[in-house]
Amino acid sequence: MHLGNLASLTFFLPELAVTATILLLILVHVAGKSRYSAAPALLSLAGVGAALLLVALQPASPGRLLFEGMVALDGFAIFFKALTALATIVVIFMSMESRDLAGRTQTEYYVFLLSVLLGMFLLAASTDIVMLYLALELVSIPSYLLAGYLKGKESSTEAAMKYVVYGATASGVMIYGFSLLYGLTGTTQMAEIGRALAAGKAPLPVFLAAAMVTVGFGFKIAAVPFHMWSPDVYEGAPTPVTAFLSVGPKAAGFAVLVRFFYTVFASPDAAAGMWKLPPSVDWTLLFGVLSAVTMSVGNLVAINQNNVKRLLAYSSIAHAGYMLMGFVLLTPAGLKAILFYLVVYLFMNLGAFYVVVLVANGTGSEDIADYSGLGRRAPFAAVSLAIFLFALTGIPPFSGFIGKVYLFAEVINRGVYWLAVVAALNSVVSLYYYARIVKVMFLEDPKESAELPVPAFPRAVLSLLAIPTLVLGIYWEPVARVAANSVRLLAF
Amino acid sequence: MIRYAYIIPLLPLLAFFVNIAVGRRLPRKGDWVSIAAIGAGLAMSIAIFFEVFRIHDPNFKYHIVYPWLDIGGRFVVKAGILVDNLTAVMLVVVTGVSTLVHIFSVGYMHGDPRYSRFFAYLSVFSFSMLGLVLAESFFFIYIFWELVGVASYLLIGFWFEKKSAADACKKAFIVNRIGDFGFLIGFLILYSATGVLGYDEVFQGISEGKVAGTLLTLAGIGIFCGAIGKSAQFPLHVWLPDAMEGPTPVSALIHAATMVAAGVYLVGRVYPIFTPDAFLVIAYIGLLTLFISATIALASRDIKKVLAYSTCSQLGFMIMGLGVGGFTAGLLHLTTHAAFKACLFLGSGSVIHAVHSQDIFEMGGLWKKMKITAATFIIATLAIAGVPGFSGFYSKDMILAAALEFGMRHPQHMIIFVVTLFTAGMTAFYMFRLVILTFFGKPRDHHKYDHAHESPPNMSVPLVILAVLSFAFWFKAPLAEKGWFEVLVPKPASAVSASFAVPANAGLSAEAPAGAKGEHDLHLAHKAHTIAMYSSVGVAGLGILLAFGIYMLGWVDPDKVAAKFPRLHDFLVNKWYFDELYEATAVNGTKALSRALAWFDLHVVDGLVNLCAQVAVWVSFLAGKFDNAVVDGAVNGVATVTIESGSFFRRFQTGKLYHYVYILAGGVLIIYLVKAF
Amino acid sequence: MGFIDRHILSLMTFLPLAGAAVILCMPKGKDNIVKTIAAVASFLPIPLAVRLWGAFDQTVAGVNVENQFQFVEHYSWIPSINVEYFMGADGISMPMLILTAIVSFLAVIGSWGIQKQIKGYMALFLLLETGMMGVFASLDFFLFYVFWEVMLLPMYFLIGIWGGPRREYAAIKFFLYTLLGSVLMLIVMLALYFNSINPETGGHTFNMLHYMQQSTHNAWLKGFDVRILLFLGLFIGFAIKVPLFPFHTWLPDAHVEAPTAISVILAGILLKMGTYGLMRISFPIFPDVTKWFVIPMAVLGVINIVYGALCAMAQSDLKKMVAYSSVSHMGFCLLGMAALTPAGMVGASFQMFSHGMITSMLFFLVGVVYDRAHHRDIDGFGGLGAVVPVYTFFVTVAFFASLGLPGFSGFIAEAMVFIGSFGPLKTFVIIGASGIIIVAAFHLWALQRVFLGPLNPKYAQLEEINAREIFCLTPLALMTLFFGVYPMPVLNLMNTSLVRLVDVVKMVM
Amino acid sequence: MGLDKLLVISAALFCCGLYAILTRRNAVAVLMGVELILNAANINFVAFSHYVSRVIGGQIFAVFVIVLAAAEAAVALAIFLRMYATTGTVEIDAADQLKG
Repeated sequence: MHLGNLASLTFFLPELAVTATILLLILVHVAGKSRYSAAPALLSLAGVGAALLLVALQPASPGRLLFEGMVALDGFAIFFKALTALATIVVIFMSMESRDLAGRTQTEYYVFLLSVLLGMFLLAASTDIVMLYLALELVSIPSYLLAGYLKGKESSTEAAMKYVVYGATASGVMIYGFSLLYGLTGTTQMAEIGRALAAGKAPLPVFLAAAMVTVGFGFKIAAVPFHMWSPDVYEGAPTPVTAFLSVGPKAAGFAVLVRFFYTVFASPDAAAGMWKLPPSVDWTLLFGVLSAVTMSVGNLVAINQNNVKRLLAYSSIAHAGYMLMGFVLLTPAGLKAILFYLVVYLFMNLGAFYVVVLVANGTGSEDIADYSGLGRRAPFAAVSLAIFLFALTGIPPFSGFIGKVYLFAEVINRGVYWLAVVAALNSVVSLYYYARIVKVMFLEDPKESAELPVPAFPRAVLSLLAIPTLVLGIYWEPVARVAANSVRLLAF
Repeated sequence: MIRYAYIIPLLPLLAFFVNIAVGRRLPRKGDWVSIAAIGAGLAMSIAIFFEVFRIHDPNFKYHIVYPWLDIGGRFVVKAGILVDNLTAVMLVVVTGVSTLVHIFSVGYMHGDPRYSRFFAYLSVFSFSMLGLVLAESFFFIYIFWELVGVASYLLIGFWFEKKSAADACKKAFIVNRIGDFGFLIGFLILYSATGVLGYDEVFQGISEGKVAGTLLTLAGIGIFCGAIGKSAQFPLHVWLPDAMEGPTPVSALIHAATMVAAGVYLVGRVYPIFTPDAFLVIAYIGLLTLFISATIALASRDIKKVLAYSTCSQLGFMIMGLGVGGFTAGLLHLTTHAAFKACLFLGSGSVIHAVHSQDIFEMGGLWKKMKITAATFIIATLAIAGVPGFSGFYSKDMILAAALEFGMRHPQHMIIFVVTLFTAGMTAFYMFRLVILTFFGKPRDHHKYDHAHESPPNMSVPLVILAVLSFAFWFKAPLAEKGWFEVLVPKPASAVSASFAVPANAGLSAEAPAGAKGEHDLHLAHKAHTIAMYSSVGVAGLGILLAFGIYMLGWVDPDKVAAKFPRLHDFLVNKWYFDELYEATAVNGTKALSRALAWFDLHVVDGLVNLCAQVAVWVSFLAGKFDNAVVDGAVNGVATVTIESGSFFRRFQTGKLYHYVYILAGGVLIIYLVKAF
Repeated sequence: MGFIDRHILSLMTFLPLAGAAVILCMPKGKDNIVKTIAAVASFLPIPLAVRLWGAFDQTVAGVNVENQFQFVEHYSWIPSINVEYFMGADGISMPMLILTAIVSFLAVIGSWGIQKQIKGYMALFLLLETGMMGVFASLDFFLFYVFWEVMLLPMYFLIGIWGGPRREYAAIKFFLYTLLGSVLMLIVMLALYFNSINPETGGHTFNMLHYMQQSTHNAWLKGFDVRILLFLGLFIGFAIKVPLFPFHTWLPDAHVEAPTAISVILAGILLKMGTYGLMRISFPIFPDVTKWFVIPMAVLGVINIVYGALCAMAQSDLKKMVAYSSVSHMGFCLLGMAALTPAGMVGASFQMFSHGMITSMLFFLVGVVYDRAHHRDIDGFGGLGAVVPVYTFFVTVAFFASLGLPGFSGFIAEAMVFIGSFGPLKTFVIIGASGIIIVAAFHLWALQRVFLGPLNPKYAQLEEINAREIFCLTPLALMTLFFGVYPMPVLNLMNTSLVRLVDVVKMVM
Repeated sequence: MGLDKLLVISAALFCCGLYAILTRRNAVAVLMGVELILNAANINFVAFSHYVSRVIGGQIFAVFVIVLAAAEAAVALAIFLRMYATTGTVEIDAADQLKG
């Protein structure tokens, strides 16, 4: 069911809410200096909160396309909207605490943040490659600015520069790929592209196009070999931005990756879970290798890092690799695993970054060595960080384990054992560097004995991140069901 | 009373627990608890003995069996006791010697700081030994077998502050364990073949042919290995002389009368399982032992060491006797030996107690100072030397007769008799050498002589009792055709059916069981007996005479003889260098192996993955990280590989943007090439 | 009583966790209250274990028959992937549950002297106990796996924070090694999940007992090559825990660096999980592969016995010696299991139980002397027997128990292993049995160097073992002795099940 | 002018752009390379729109690309400007603080 532009607006309320908030922020900024420095943060919080609420209230129905088939309103889109909105809320909390950002103009920061959110909303929902490209750039361009937000800091500028050049190149390659696809099928509607491809032949150009598109998506999810920007950008960017980039755009990147490939390349027989496109290429093997290489490189390089932020950057590359496991077979179960993993990843990864922000506030350092004795100096933060790190490792009873089980499960179910083994060994490797932080925090004596105070508000936020990380490791049925439903409702 | 036989071992066990727990706080430090326990045991044993004696049935057997282990009926071990004539005799021997040693110890150990502990250990030994005697299955005899070993360990190491004692107890236990290993394998073979553990059941199984031939021989030799260890037979005899580091009553009880005889008892107990080949091994092991230890005893200066080697040698007699088919003879010698050897050891204890030395060349003339000790010692010596009228003569003569009979049947094995006879002479010689040097002649150390004194009654009374028991008439009325022992403990029928025996050795079967002897056999036996008797009396007399000649009358100066054959003398004084040999091979070998393996474990197994790591690192030798990786050691190997590969990938992250774009382009290219080819 | 009886396994598992939660809520500085809570929380499973023992019906086997399990708690947990909360006990798990209850409590008492961060220590310890109980009680593979992994975290911290000088290294080594084992297990678990069908619902299942019915397997899972690979995956996971040569090198480090009570738990209970896992999971699910793998298992078992003993002999660190002796003793378990005879299997299981007690004693005893002398160098002592007779007495008892002296439970176990394995595996038993000589040698050698001989004057004033330590040791010593003289109470618990297990393995093909 | 020729031109343009990105050290020049790639894509869109699709979807897409490229260029140039302000250069080689 295609809805016209006006009719669509009623189903577009979350996006409108975000847009309104952006405009409001600009207005407030232009209108004059607010007396409360926290005002823009609170305003955006309210806006995103409202958007989240509206998302939650949105009726999901399969096949409802808005704006003449530009945007889908299915469970999949709603899932990602909720996810990214939630991530944005946490990042706003984080930004309010971060000393990096203190004293700078706040409004623009939140305007960029919310713009990215808007882009992610559209990215997750877009069913037309024009919309997709637009949304992708809407995510990317403010991201460049966010990465370089620390004006005086050289590293921040460097990060922004690398990000923008790399991002522009990647999107350029992608758009060239899109142009080829368009030429092969004569349409910009993903579903129709898929149908046209299913009918047509010409495997080689299709493959070239697919490879080029993969560059763009790979850049967004930071999959090897398109990941090179991410460690530098993650390290140079302000920590809340790093946290945001490692969750939000990455999730949106997965959303679009899944939606695009699923719609365009997957066999209509969803249960079979087979790629319908050029059988001469072992797509499973290709993406399997991509996944294996991504997780291995991320984990191996992370071992030698001494900067926590950079370590987490590599870890998030590795996690992209894990999540790609769910993608290699393009089956609903695999996609469900990705969705589930993104939920738990949101909590554990943002939680880890949150602690990094708190520690940096106290010590001014992001070096692992400066975490020594954190277990004594700030037990609450240290225990929380330990929980997040072990969850990232994938050890029960934390949610990360369950996420991994789902990812492993589909791969094993379809008999891709080598990938499961690689991923399992990667888990062991990852323990090595995660545990290194834990070791420094708990097993080493503090260099300074002064306690690091963690105020009540961050404590509360940390708990809100830690408790789901723990609870989802023990009872995850509702989330699993939501993830399953979201996949099932994916519009074709 | 037989029904209550199981109480006999339990009494000392109770005494053990009492003494170990509260012994020190009891009046008299609890010695009476142990003595009462063993005394009651003795009374019961005697009662049982007389009951059995009254029944007077050679085939008498009394079983009590309870289920103990039961694995769903698929594996069953029963606990129980077996009382037959042999058991009854052994009970009396064990409880009797044990009681006397207990009493003796009251005086000997007086004032020791761990007095009550000593009695506790004696009790636990008595318990284990009695359990061993009463056991009715291979499984249980093995259990008690180990337990007596521990008791022996504890008692040898009783004065553990002495390094020599600490060494000796360890040595005793480990050497015994080596024998036990064989025992274990032996009974495992039997169990796996027959599926049962009780003696009679196993014999039944063997006679049904469930196990035969070489395997059965191996089983027999395996079980005999246990006896080799416990009865200090060649080549595991080395622990026994060292075990003399224990208090002397312990030496008397454990290392002379009872525990070391357990090996003999074991061989006797499982007699029916041995194949002719196994018997031959037994006979020759016994022969080697009796000869080697007798020669060592010739040159020893330590009163207890002489006795220890003589014990070894006598045990060799018994084992050899059993091996050549003299079942009754061997076991009879076990019984008689228990009395006179205990007497000798306690006597030596009395002497040591008096002069505080064990070197016989520091003694002399003690006859005047300690008449009871001397008299009893001499009586026992007469017995061991094989002088007619004493128990030793009676039993040893039977062994010689058996050996001769075996030699007459199988002339190629005549050497057994010859060597044994010669050794019997040596026995008389070195025992009288001991007596003469200790009790006669002039005191060689006047200081020690002056302080010497007769021991208190609680030490001398046991001596007297044991000496009295060293006369032959207890075992055989004078001029009687057969002693009661011969009647009551006849040779059991072999379970090894001839048809299952290895044909090649069929001719070498041991003598037929009693009662089945043909006319020819009877004649042969009689003839052998006569020759053996005269020759044994002859060599004994010769030995005694020689001893008197050399050490009393000074016909020859023994030192000069020693100087004339310095190599031989050194060889004997150094006990044939067995200790050195074992130290150099087995002990150091094991230690070296263990160190090597520990090194292997630390550096190779632990570093196994490390090894792969090192190979990988060699490849990346350019990085010059080799040292780090090697020094790192340990399982970090995996980590090393991982980290190294991390560094490898890390090098791509140069920070230079155009490198990144290269990689991006390269990635697309690779993906495309995958497709293209 | 009804509630308790219905949820007895859950209570045993989660009472310690509740204790940990309470401890975490305590304010700082209440060390004694924390210790008391920990003691109570770890004690409560003991009466429950007694109750369990009393109510256990020894005549039903369990193993692979669902309705023969006792104290079953079976609830749906995550219906969408059929994860169930499924606990139950049979003869394989009963001795381990009882052992865990006892040893954990004693270990808490043994930890009384911990000074540093007692709150965290006790909380982690109780979490560990929950993990251990859970492993032995769960019948759902997923649940089993969760508990299996849950133990890793507290163990890592307990070694890493409260351990010896090289604690950080030992802790991470332990962690990485065991995680490596368990991820393999995870893969096998998922492979089983997707290739077997719950006969009742038709869906996939994590229920171990379903995997044991060959009829639930699909064609792929019936392929022998596949089964071998899956079996090996599980086997390596369990072998690391046992630990079997050559996966054992984490053990000496972890045991030596861990604080006393944790060494006790490690050696006393954690090692048993490896062999328990083989009995509970590997053997019944892959009976055919088990039979195919008998010889390698026997080889590994024998290597463990002899190699472990020889390595122990070369150690100069008393604790390391004891650690290697565990390697040796666990070899007996494997040898017994490999034989696939009732006696061998029961012997192996009894060895697990017995070694749990004996090695706990040994580690406690090493801890006692280390607390006083602050080193464990065997050659650095000498003649202590004269100074500390009571301590010497306990050490002697423990050493003799450990070297397999009749009268102690270790002998029964080893003898049964030998008797059970001799039929099918003669050569291995003969080589393995030579281990008893080496085991005796290194125990006595150590005993001699530490306690016998002339007194080292440095330790003339050594403090005698105290009442609390005696309190820890006595129950273990008495149990070792009692079950060495009369093992039937424990054997009866496991007989029916283990005989069934042997039959299950042997019947196939 | 047929579709083939247009495609060749676009491919050549793409390669030129990529070459510029890979070889140029000046950030602005790299940005120009990106613009070339985008324009290569635009040529494709318009060409395909004309020859294949016969609807204007492709041409609209091209317009979008042009607009977004402008936005991207604006942001990129702003960032380069800031880089020039802090480091005094826009050579991308100079920016290698973040690595490893």
